[in-house]
Amino acid sequence: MGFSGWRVLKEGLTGNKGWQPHWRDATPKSEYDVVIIGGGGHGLSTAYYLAKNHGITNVAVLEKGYLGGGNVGRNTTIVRANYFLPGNSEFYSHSLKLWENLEQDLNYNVMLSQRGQIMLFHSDGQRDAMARRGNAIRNQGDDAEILSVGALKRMLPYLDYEQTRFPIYGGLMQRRAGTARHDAVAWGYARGASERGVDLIQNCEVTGIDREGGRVTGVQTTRGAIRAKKVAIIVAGRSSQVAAMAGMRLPIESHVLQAFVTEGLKPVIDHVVSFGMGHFYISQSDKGGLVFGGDLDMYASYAQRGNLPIVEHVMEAGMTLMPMIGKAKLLRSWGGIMDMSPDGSPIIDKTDTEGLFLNCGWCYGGFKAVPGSGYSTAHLIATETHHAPAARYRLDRFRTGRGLMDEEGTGSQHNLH
Amino acid sequence: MRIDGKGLIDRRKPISFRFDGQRYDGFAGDTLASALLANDIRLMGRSFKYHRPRGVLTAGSEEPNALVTTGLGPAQEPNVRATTLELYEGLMARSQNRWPSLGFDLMAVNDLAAPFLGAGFYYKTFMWPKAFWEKIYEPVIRNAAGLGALSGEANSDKYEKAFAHCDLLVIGAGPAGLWAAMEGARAGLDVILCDEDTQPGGRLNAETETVGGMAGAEWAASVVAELRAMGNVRIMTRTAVIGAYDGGTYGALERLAPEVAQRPGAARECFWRITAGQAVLAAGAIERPVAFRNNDRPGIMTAGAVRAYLNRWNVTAGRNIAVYGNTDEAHRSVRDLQAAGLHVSALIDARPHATCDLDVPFFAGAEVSNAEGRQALEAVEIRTAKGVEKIRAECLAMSGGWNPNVHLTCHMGGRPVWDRDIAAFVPQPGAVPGLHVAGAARGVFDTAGCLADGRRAARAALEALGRKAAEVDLPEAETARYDIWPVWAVPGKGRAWLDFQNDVTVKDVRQAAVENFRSVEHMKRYTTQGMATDQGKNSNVAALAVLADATGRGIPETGTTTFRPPFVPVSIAALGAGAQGKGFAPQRFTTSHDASVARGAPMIEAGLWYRPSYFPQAGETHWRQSCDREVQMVRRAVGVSDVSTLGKIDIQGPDAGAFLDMVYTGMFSTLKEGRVRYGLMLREDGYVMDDGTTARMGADHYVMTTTTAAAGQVMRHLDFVHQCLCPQMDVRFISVTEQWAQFAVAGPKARDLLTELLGADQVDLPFMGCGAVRIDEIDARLFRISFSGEAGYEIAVPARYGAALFERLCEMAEARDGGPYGMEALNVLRIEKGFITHAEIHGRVTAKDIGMGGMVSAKKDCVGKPMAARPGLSEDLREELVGLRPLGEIKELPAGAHLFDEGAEAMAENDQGYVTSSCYSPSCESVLALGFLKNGRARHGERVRLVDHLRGVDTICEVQDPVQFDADGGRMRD
Amino acid sequence: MTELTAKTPGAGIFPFEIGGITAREETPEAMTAIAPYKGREAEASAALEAAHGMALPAPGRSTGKAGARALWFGRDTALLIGPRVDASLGRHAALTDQSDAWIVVRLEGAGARDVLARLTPLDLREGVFKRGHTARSELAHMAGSITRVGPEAWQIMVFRSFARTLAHDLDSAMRGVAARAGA
Amino acid sequence: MRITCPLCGARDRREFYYSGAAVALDRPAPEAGAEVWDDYLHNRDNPAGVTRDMWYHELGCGSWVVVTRNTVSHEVIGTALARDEKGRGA
Repeated sequence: MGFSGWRVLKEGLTGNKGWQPHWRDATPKSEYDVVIIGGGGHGLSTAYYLAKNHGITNVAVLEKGYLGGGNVGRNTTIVRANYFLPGNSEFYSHSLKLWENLEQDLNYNVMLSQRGQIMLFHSDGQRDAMARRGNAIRNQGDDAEILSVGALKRMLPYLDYEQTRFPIYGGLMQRRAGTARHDAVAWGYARGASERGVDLIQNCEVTGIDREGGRVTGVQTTRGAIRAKKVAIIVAGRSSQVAAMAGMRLPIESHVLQAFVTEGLKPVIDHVVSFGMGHFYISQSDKGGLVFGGDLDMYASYAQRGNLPIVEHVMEAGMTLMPMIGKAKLLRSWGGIMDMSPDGSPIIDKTDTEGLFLNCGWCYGGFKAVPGSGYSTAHLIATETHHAPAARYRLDRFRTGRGLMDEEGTGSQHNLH
Repeated sequence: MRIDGKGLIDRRKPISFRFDGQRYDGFAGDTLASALLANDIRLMGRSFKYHRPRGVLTAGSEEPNALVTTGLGPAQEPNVRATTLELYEGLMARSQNRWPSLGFDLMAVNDLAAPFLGAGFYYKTFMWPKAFWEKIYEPVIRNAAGLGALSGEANSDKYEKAFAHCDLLVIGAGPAGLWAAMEGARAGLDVILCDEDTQPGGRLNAETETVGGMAGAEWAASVVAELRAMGNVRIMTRTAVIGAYDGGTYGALERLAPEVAQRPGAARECFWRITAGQAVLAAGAIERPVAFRNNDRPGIMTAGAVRAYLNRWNVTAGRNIAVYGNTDEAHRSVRDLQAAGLHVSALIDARPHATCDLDVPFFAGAEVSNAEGRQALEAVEIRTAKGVEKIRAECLAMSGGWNPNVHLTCHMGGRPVWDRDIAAFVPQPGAVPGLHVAGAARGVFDTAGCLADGRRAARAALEALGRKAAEVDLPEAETARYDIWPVWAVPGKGRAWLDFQNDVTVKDVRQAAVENFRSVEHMKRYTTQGMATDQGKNSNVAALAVLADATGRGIPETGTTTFRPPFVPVSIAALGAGAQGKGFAPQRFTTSHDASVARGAPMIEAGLWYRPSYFPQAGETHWRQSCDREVQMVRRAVGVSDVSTLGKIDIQGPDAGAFLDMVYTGMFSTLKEGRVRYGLMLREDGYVMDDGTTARMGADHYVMTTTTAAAGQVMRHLDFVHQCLCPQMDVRFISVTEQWAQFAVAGPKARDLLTELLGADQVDLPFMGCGAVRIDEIDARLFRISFSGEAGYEIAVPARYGAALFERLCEMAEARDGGPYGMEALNVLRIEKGFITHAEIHGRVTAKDIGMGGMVSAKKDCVGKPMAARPGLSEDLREELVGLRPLGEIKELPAGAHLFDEGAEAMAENDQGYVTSSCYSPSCESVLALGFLKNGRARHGERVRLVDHLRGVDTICEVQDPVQFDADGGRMRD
Repeated sequence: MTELTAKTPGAGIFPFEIGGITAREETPEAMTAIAPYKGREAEASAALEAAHGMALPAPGRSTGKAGARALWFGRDTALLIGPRVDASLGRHAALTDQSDAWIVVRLEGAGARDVLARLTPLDLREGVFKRGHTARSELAHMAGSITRVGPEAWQIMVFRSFARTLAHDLDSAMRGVAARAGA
Repeated sequence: MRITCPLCGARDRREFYYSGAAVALDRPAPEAGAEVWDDYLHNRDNPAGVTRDMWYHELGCGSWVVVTRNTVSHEVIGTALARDEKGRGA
């Protein structure tokens, strides 16, 4: 059943009695062509594109909790394509293009809001590095432009241009970047996949991965054994544990990233503003809350919560950059588990076990990647060949040193990306 | 309406204030809410979505409706709870989220469109036409949403942060908390007692109970007086503990009393980081509303709030009051109201078995099914076994029972457990290590029980601390049993509110369930229930109950309630106190700072440091003029530059040389005494971390220099290598960056200048030599090194002489047609020479990339050497450091531009490299650049295309050796 | 020709007094880091005792007295404050002149502890951080050293270049404390 | 969060710099080979439970501290100076 304004009108006039479940709750079958471990954004989009692009619909998505309960439901909802290293550039470029048609594709309003993102810089050196990035984005065919302080003052009049600790020299803007309603992305993909015949199975935790002669044969779950020709591990936040079930030790360290939202306020911040030097970024949700975040808590953690030093540091960055938010009140804080990789870039690859695929290591770039990640992972699962835009997300790059994508230039220490 | 009675307001201190421009009067001790009720104002706000008229629902920080904006301009503060806002002279409050006025709000049309605006409607529409979302739909939604507004002006108030430490933190100063504090204090603990209210006592301030033979509030005051007198107790009122964190750390927000906050230098709020050995959570409970049709009408309040306004503030929302409840609390309300001479038009007790000994129209087993009156309650419709009847009332005191304040026990992932007897969630035991829950927060609802439970919790804390409890007698207090008949939502037509502020009704939750948002997390996210400013304090449990009913599950099977920090919203200014303006990061000033400023130099940030950009002279109107002059000055005469910001590390010990061999690619154990060597430091992953020179001052004594940017990282790295990789090495090191003020003296006349300063014998150093020297009896160090490519020295003196030496060096240089030079010139000088900075060693380059592969000693291991051998770093064609010069018409080579083969299209697939640094070189009379180019070293002399899309540059340049001036380095060695 | 006159880190910045609390710069003649070589702590301590009449301090403690004091200054390191270090210690420990590297401030007066509570996460409670105790810790985002030198007196140190920031943060904290007087 | 520095005692987490798993102590021999070095620098057990990791008391005494911690509860179980752990051949 399609969603539309007319439908909302019709239902409204007839007591809203005609609405149906957005997706089916399926009970596990004994065998599937593909089993996807993880009902988060990436798992659901992978299932959707398997069905839509490759006609593979005998697919189960196994979620230990509720759909979209992981990082897709606990992030700062930013969508952008402003990476500059080969590998990342083409991948995020592709993902952004998918975002731009997602609502029509899914018939679900994920509220993609291309309000523009501005990355500020605070020295000549930072300007040069940002220019290199902006030109790489343009070489990739995406939009980027340098904004002078004058242009910034017109666009972001509320920044402190006089007193702030690290003076603002300008900004790199991507107009096509913006935000989206994070939960809706998961629900929209779930609905789309379900409508195409994919089984979405909640409260079903995978406890083992069955292998025979170097080939994957299925999974053990809290709801029984399920045979599968192919299995994909798409469980950012728990990648190391699930991979261990298949005897793998991953180049991943799990860290907590906190995010914050204030009480609802009338519109005051119209863009996504990133203050890299202060590890601070902010936007305002359509409901009026200021949604913002900062750096990792910096210690390995699965607790989905953080501590005060980072909370305070984020607020301090906000106060030096845009002191007009001082009287906005922090309403809620939460933490997500980040798969931190040694170069800050993700992994979409086959494994040594035939039929077993891996999608992990998104650090904190996972949300904007949801469409592209699912698209490329589905391609890899269906065709056994790498999808061009994600071809560099190989697992062996750390051993060989080939094609590392260290955007931050901070090296192999997992938590520095 | 204000009535007689002995509450906690001071009728001798009248206070005038304004609400929506209108002047009113109240008393000291009032909150804005109590003062408005005293002035018969019942309409205080509008709801988020439907803009329904709303009055005050509660008397505490959980208030969802009565939110106002205070102050003007930079002082404007939105979403202030009228229920906790202390009245003060001159207070100006404004209602929110309405236009044009609170009484007449055009956005209230949303209420009529409600059938189309149900839960999640926006996910199903606004998708066509595509372009309309950003242009039309979203702006409309954004403007309708939100509550109060920020002024957009920079905060102008002071906020502060502080740390506190104690043995026992007691959270909440009601009976349980007061007694827990007493037990802890008597046992000799350092105690901190926090309460968000202006005065301790909790519910005792709102009820007509006696404790220890006194009125409850008096007893509380007497306990507080006793605690204060003991000296080991710190009582923090107006302080809400907002979060429980690891290791016994708690966050707390203190609002300073208005009269204190107005003093010069005072903060409005202070955010406390409290570290406690043990803690007692005695945060009480919050009364829950009942969902029935139109239960959001102004005048409908929780019964506890009605009693609080009556007993503490002596105000009432009406003369005719109906009381609706499902416990004995309802009867308590009637008793208090009648005692105050108010008319109770009905007592509706949901419990079929209830009896009543009061003189009041009594309905057992009945329910309130509807409310009448739009902007203020006029009547309630009650449904009994006999049928439906209407009862006049301007105020309804409703109670669905109480929810223990379990919030802090959820902050570390604890999940509250359902207690069937009290039909509420209670804390999961041990959810927060070292936190003991007591009193109503644990579901103990009578005063005697709370006192005893406070004792129990305190003694548990004492035991954990290994301390003995003191013998203290519990005071007499009322006991009562809690007999509840759960009522969540009254069946019937129309909309019944669960989440008042976000306009989430019973219908919405049922609709969500139908659409398969059956998990409580899905329901919340789909309906936005619990996401308003009260964070679900008033609605979580009832919404869960409704969802359970809609999905045919029991409440515990359906899920639980949880809360994340903060317990109450906290201003960003408090959490970020001290950081506004320059406070975000400490500032570091060199000894020559004032002299540079005096010479008109613009000072620019270099990490935390400030360094001079250039030294303008009369007639120079553009930085380039100054920069070019300073470059030529150094090339032709002599320049002086403060290089003190570079990291300096003093390294001593028998293994100092071996240690340096481990951290540098090159060999330092073989460096001769009195000599300096350039060193390259790798990260363990094989990429370049930092570079700098290291001097051997003595047999076992080296001085290492690092770049300004990496000084901290290098010290951390050295400590790591020593402590974690080779602790057997006998070496000691310490930062001497701040001990020595160090100045570069560079140029053909540098030697002449230093000869005058030090005498010829002291200056007689070979290139890359170093030694101790004396200037007027002052011990100094001289290094013959150069970052400019000229004959150069760096001279270091104890920092106390830095300012004076800089002045003298400048004078001596000026006497030789030289003078000081700044960062801009320094940058040009090093680009001309192809010397690298972190613009080049940006964390992704190898020693080989920058042409220093040969510096990785084959004779020894060093950090980073094994991983630098990875094929991707050592074998493949990589981007290598090159120099660039313009050939085309356009004479710009902007840093950040990318490089392509001549004639190739400027697109990602063709990318060959990029420019890292660029300048105009007066020495070469050309723009010069450094950059990285694929296989660049093999391509000197080639023409490449340079494209900067961002700044519209597209030109041809020639690839060169990075060293574009004085290639053989003869000038340095002179 | 400019004379090579010495300038203290706090010149023109300290002293100041707010609400009865004073912040005054101290200018000891010398400060020397003493870092005993591997396994030479005992010899170094003995040499310090012989030359300056005080032993090497244990972690978190100081030895000596006003005018000649040795602070524990971090891992493997003590800081001798006051006298010029006797060269004999050089046989057992790395000696590094730190005389010009730090600003040393004496914070004194009733409420000084409340001022410090706004700058450092250290537990400075009466019964916990006693006279003679010392610590390396954070001081308003700076790496600092804090020593209790009297009932209401504290010696605090940060790197020389931070002197103005320290003064600014002290000033703000002192005003905040003063404003609460009687509240 | 509080970390007990073996030299300084219990301190606020904000005084420390974190660098990752304590396998960092076990630097392989230079010629150990690509697999071993890849494992050392990149691959991690990354347990949801008790782990040992490296904390540097940067705003304190400058010690590298090996902390035994639970990554789910954040409970700190024990701490030791890295150089002592190393001494034990850890």
